Amino acid sequence: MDRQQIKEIIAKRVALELRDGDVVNLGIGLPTMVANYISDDIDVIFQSENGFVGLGPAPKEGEEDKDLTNAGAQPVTIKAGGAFFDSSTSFAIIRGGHVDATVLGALQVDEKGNLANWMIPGKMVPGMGGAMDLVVGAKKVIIAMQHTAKGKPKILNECTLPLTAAGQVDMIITEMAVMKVTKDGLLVTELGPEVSVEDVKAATEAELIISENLKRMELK
Amino acid sequence: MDRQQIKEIIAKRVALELRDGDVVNLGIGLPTMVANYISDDIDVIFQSENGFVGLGPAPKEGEEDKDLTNAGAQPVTIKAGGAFFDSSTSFAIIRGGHVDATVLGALQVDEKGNLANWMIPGKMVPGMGGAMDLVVGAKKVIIAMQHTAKGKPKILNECTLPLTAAGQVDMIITEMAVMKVTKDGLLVTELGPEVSVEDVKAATEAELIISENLKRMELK
Amino acid sequence: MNKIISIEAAIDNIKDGMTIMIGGFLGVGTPHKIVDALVEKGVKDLTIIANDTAFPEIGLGKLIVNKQVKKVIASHIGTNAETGRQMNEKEMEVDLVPQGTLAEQVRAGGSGLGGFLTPTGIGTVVEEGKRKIEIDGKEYLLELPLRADVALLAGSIVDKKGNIYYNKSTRNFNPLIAMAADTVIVEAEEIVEIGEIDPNNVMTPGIFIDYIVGGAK
Amino acid sequence: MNKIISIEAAIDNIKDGMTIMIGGFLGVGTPHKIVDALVEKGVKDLTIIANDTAFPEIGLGKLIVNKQVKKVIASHIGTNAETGRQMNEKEMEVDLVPQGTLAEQVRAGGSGLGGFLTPTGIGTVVEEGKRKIEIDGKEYLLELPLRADVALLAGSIVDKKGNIYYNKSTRNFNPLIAMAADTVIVEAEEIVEIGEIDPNNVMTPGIFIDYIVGGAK
Repeated sequence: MDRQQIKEIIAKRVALELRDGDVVNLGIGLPTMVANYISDDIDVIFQSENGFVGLGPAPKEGEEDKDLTNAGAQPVTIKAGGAFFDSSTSFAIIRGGHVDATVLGALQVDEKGNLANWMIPGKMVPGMGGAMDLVVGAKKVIIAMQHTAKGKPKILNECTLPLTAAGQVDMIITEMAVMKVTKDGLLVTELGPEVSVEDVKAATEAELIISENLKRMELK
Repeated sequence: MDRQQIKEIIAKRVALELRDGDVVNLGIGLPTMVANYISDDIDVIFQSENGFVGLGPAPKEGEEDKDLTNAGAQPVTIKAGGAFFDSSTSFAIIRGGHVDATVLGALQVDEKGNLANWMIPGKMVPGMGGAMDLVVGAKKVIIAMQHTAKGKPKILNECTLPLTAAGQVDMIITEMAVMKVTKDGLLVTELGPEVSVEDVKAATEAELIISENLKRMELK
Repeated sequence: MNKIISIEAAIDNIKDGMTIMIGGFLGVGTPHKIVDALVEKGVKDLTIIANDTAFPEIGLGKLIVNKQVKKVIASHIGTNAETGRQMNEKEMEVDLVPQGTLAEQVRAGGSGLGGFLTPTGIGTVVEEGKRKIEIDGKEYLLELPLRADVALLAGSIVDKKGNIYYNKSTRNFNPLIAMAADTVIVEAEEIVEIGEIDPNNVMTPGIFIDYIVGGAK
Repeated sequence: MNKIISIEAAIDNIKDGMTIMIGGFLGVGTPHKIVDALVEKGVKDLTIIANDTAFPEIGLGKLIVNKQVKKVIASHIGTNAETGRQMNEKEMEVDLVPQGTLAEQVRAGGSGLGGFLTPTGIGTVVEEGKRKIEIDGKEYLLELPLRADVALLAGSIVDKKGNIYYNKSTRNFNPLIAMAADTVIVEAEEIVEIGEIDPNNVMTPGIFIDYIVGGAK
């Protein structure tokens, strides 16, 4: 599988987690792709932490509006029924539990639901932006990422990088598996296309619990 | 002097304290009258704690708007350049020091600048409404009231009623005198029409300091 | 998702003993039809959180006159003598809260904040039972968030997604309580199609609204 | 009172060593002409409070590239490599703050609050040096207010009293910083007469605004 196929698998599987009427905040990068795979028969409302709900797709070339960008400074659109607000209201929404789900990438995630995705000391310190608030405030935190980085596990016994938040991750979706964070550890509920339990275990540092109802991801 | 004349003196004298561009919140009752005596050559912006700046005079009969009232539920108008907002913004304005002056009545006020104007235990407990925030937040707190109540002093050594706020009053204006709250006590700077220093002292429980530059109120 | 329901279906969400936030300032910006329906239905032992208790014959004051209220949290009760009477005769509990503190408590409740520090109330009875915290030599009261089971709003123009536009001084506590309750119901003066309210001018985003009741117009 | 002044007169308010809040999110909703004038004037040792440091050639990022900044308080600096370089080489101090906390700190600074309790940052390096307070068994960080000497806003439509209407996602931090600084200057894209903005639709009341600078249009 090439990188694009891997990303597609992940984005498609994440999309299945979203429900009609959900308010969802997608992180930049891979998570943004999730919007492309949501079923037409449900209405998911995307929140953009720079100040609106009703985030729509990118505008056609030539129709960009300098006053309307997403949190990554890319030109976007707003759907009918959307609304703009200031940054304190935006984070009242986020921290106040009004976002049903957030989908974020990760540098590391561990079996306690700890997440590290905002800095590598001495190397990359972009700042946490809205990630810390999102991870604490969203009702459901879904980590969407490639299972490994350059062949090394990203799903660890314990994160070694500075945390974004402690114990807030609910679910991890990679091209290899769907995992739920439970009190007992990481529960594997689905496997990716052509992946075996052994493959997942080999690519994961954290102990994995295999669900009795283990299924294959159903992707359209 | 009748009650109406007394109120007029007080309201006229308070009006002289307000400056061009000031944001002012007037309490209900006597303080509301202050708006009638502001010089035409200055622009004073009135704040209404139920949610707007630019409070204007009462509408003509038949022109009342059910959606536009002051904090006393009376129909009012809004001036051009005014703005509406919600209650948390209204009190962000008040508590945040964005109100230059508030004019309030009092049951009691004392030489330390303590104010009691929100309840008489066992008798009258209307609630503090916005008064506690106003007295703490406004840059200048002016108490506008009749000097005595049924012949009894209201300006005391120490308030006996539950306080609205401690040490926040800057100035007391009555029909008998203008007093400033200073570290050393109440400084009388002006006398009302036909009032002597002895008259004021006799009607006041608190110790009074008489200004070396004592003047007569100049009212138009 | 169709959010528009009948007033009967709306008040089915309100049960005896619940905590209800109601928008409005002395009845202006209050969902009068919903309040009237609650009076008629007779739900009881309510805890009401609102700016004030309005008047005996106007707004939520009617709920008090009708003895449906166990406790009131408000900044002002002076315009409704029945509130004072029930309080003095210990028929009803009343918590009086400075208006700015009340607004901020509701905002905190809807915003995921654990509390805030305010200078309002220092040196007064409002201090009682509260933690004081000193910041840079100045004392503040630690005030805690407020939340409710149900919030009842009045909106001047509401689109079918629940986006709300409030006219003039009807806004007051409505946008705050919209964020601070498990179930949020708006009584619309006018219901319009999605897209009719400019997204710049929406004052309460529809994501907060569970149900819309067609109102006066 | 005439609030409209030249850009030169406006930036005369900004002196070496001051703390400046600047509106905008990655340059959207930033007062670009004022920032450019500051770059040209060369005021230095500034402390900048803003959501981010934008890009090296866009928005307040230029002030950093031009080495006019002593300290930055922001939630995100990843789009401006020069900020990271100056931070790593200890040429400039950088305080990284979660975006929601930063917005709330500015709001608190403008609202007379002594601080607030947030769950954001618990269990992370953001905790360091901060007081933790437990409410109902849950831990929160006590975060303190932020204020500035000068706030620089961008407004889409501004009337001559300083009432501001922000278009779309340009609003972001602008209404918050408008309340939290001693001197507040707005760069208007369009200046209109008093009364042309409906009082219902004003997003920042003119009472917060000291000066208006005519902007792009």
